[in-house]
Amino acid sequence: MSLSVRQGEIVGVVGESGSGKTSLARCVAGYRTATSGTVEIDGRVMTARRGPLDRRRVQMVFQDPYASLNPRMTVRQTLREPVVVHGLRAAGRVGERVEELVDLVGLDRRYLDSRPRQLSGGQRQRASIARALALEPEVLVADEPVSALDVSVQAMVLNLLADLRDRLGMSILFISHDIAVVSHLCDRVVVMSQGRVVETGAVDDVFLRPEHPYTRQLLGAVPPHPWSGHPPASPGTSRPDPSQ
Amino acid sequence: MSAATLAAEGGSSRTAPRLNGTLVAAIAVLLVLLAAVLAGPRWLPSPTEQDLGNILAPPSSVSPLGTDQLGRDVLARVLAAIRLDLVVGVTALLVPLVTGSLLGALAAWRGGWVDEVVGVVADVVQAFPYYLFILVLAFFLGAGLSSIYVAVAAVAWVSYMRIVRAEVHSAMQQDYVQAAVGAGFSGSRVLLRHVLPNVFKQPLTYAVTDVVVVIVSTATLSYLGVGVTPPTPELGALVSDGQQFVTVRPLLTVAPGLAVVLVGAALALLGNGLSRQVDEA
Amino acid sequence: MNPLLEVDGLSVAAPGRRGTTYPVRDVSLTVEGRGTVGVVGESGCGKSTLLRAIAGVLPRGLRAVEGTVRVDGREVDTRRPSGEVAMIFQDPMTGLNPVMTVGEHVAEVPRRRDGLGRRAAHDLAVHLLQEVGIEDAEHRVDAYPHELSGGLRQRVLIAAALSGSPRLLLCDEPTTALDVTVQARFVALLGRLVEDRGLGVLYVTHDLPLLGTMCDRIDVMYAGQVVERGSTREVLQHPAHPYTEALLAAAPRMDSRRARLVSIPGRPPVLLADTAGCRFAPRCPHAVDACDAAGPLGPGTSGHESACVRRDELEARSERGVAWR
Amino acid sequence: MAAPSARRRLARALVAVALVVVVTFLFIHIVPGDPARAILGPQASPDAVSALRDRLGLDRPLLAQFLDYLSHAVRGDLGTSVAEGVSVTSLMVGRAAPTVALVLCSAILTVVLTVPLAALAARRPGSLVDHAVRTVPLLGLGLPAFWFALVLIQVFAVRLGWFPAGGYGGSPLQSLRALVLPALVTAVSILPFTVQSLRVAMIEAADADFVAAARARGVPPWRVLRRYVFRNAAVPAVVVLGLNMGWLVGNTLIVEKVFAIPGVGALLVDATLSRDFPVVQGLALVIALLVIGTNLATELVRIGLDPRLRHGKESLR
Repeated sequence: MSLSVRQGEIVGVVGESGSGKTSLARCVAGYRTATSGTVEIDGRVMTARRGPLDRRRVQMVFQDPYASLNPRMTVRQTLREPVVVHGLRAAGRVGERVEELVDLVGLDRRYLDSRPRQLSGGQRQRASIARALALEPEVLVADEPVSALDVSVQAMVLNLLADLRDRLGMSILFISHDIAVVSHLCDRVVVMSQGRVVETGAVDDVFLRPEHPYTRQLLGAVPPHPWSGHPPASPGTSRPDPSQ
Repeated sequence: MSAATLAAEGGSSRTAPRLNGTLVAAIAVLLVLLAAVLAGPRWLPSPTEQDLGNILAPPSSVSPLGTDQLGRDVLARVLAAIRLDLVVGVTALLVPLVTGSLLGALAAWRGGWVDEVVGVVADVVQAFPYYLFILVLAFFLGAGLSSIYVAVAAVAWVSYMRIVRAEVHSAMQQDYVQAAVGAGFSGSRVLLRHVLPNVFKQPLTYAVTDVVVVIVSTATLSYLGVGVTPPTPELGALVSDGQQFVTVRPLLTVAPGLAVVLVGAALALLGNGLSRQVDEA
Repeated sequence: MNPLLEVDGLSVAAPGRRGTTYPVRDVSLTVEGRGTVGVVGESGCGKSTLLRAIAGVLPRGLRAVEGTVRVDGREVDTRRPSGEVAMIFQDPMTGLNPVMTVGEHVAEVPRRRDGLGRRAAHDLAVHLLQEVGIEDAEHRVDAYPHELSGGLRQRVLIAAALSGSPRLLLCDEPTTALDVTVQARFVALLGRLVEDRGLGVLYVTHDLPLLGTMCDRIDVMYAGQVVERGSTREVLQHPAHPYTEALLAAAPRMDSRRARLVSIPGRPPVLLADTAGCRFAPRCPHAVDACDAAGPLGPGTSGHESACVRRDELEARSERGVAWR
Repeated sequence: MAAPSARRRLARALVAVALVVVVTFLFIHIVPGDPARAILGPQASPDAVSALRDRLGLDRPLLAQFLDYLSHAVRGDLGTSVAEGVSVTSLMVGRAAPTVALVLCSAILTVVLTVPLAALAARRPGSLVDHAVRTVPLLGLGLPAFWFALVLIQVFAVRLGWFPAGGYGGSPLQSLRALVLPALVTAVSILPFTVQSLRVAMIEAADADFVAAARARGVPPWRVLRRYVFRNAAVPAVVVLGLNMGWLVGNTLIVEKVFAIPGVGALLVDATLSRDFPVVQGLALVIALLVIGTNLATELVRIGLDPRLRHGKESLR
């Protein structure tokens, strides 16, 4: 199979469990070597055993926000580590970079010295996205990053990923079993079944005019969004927001 | 803001872990024991000082637990023996704690043949029951503390290896370790910064309970005559010594035996309390 | 005639170190025979606890302190199962005993409780497995749970649940761990069982769009209480509570891509004691001072119930489809 | 722990057996210096030492000695006792019955004590009963077997006269009566481990969704307890009992000595004290093989109890 992700776009990979989505994500992120074929980033072929520099260029966002942060490290330590180890900032400017990162993902600075267990699921997921961004990767691989979250938190993470694409031009490979989420967030989509790609193209083409029977079957199974009302443009807040 | 929201905010703040009752009781008993062991020599006669004019004396204000067949003060000997056994129990475990933990980490980290080899060696060591192993070693090295140290070092590492191996194994499945690998950190950095800090509590907690096992086996071997040799006061040796006078002065066997039970119980409770504390934290 | 299930003023208490919390507080709801009622809310809103209380299998440490549960007009004890309701769980793996075969699960209640013979129980098991759409039931009956796919396990759980001929089926997010196509087949099966057996179904989920395809009525739960209730159409088309509206606005939709989703700031509160007023107010974009004295559920203009003090404004606005402040 | 298939388990046990044979052979070669001198002790005369060296063939190449040892061991010949002049094998066979009886009694007593205690504690976790059941067996951890045995002898044999103070033999009933106190001592020494693990396993099983689901659909309570809670809790409990067999066997050595039971354990302790090397070596080999056998049997029982392990699949938990 082959697929490509361009600068500043989100490519969704959908399919059912066992369709090979996660294997694909792990190959791209360099956790597993492909039995055949190559992964190229910016025209450069990634070797089977990636060195630190190659690893840096692809970063992964994990599914379970409760397992993806080292429980013994504060948010600040978690974010400092990659910046320092890879020497991405001069010693005196690391702190500044850490603050930049939490601002970028919309995590309040007062959580910098918190440990993961003091954070909610949504806050943890922001922190682990910030950690991935700390390495200034060229591609983010997000493996079911919202499937363990409640709808309200899921919305927040989806908005954040869209922002990263629009503001930073980040390229994201987004693995999900949720068709509605992929349809909402992604620019292009790859439909997988039993280890192979059955259909690929722009989201509008694939989801509005599916050609492969499997894609049609998938789309047919999605419950339609029942609300005809328009979502409020932005919620007006007449009281202090308890989360901020 | 309503009470309900306050509660939600409170749930995210850090709360100091509460010490459980078992832990407090165990620490209290151990502190009292420690104080007695350290302060005893100031008030009591030397544990090896004989007074042949005053043998097998009943308890008195001078000798609270009486004297033995050589007129030595029983309380002084029991306290000295507790001290010896505690020191042996703790120091004998240092080597197996370190080697076992390192081997366990190595086995889980490298996997493959390293894991298999470490596992088979552990199987072989465990195939020889503890006392059998120590008896065989005592056979060759002769009676004495050194046999006990060597035997504990040769046997006890297996538990730590198994515990740390399992812990490292599950830590390595955790996404945060995967993330550290994916960030391009070196193997030693991932192991030292991300894996080991999250697994070191379990072997340490287990070691506390293990001290009990070492103390009991030291006493057992000395009782059988293959451990600490007289006249050094050791709890098992004291029981063995006093056994011939059990009908006249039962205290000579009861006191050192109870001392083992007391020390063992306090340490066992400490270990249990600590592990519960670790689970809740 | 009595409704099949009638929950009246139910409260479940969880005594804890920092005081007693109430995962379910003064909840009333009904399910009719041949009816499917959905309960929706974020995690931690008390949906699962409500189901477990009705089934009589509350987890250790929780107990129902007030209110009654009636099945077919008869009051049941929330401390033990009544045998007239059956429950299926989110994770079909943990819902089945790993050391028992499929057949043993399904034949168990007929054989041990109802005293059916060995042969008859086996035949009934095969029949039930066929009824829930398991092909090759004769063969699968001897399989162990770990040998089946998630979708099949969920069907086995239903067959086992049906084996006691329950009137009411309680579903605790049964499809969250399943793929969409499997979920669609599961929902279809549930609909058929409601028709064929006259079952009542109480279905708990956080997936509002899913409820839209299968339920007659919806109860929206927040922080242990029902905050909105009505027919599926009314609740989903004209939400009369800001929480329902927020849940709808947070769900991504196929038809309007790239719009910003609305996330709900904060998270559900822990219910320490009785709180006066609306519990959603601290997270609500429309909160006003009157919310501090908000009352229980009340009828709105279109007839369905909401606990919001501004429910009439909200409904009017959603009917006109205009933004509302 | 990952659950390897039965075949892998078997292969590993075979490797362990081979290593055990090598290790017991090397016993006399591990110590620096002259093995014959090590066996006879520092007081022995040089003549006796060289005589023993000739008799054991210690001057021959190591490999030849090992092959010799191996070929004899395979045929059941473990050498001749220095002290008693009879073959180690016959010595051991004569002493086996009391030890086997003691180990069996101890294991049965352990199970009989563990199951109700763990069930009692698991009924209401965190209750007073639970705390008591969790704490009291812990005290047994620090209870030295030899001392506990002495106390039991003083109380139940000397003062009350309910049981004999020691020994073994006579009618089966007399033998069984003689084993009550020794079995109690060994059982108490492993009770902390078994009660703890069965309790945790039972609580875990009782909290599982499948128990709630079974209760909800009307499975009778006793059946839920038996088929759902106990059956699932048995798997880890069997493992713990098996892993502690070595500890249990080791304790019987001490207990036999104190209760003067003419078993293999007492033989080993006496042989150690009287420096009867062939007996020590032979017994070590046989006991180690038995422990490996027990561990293997435990693993197979576990695979039998848990269908998930039967096809060599990894456990899902």
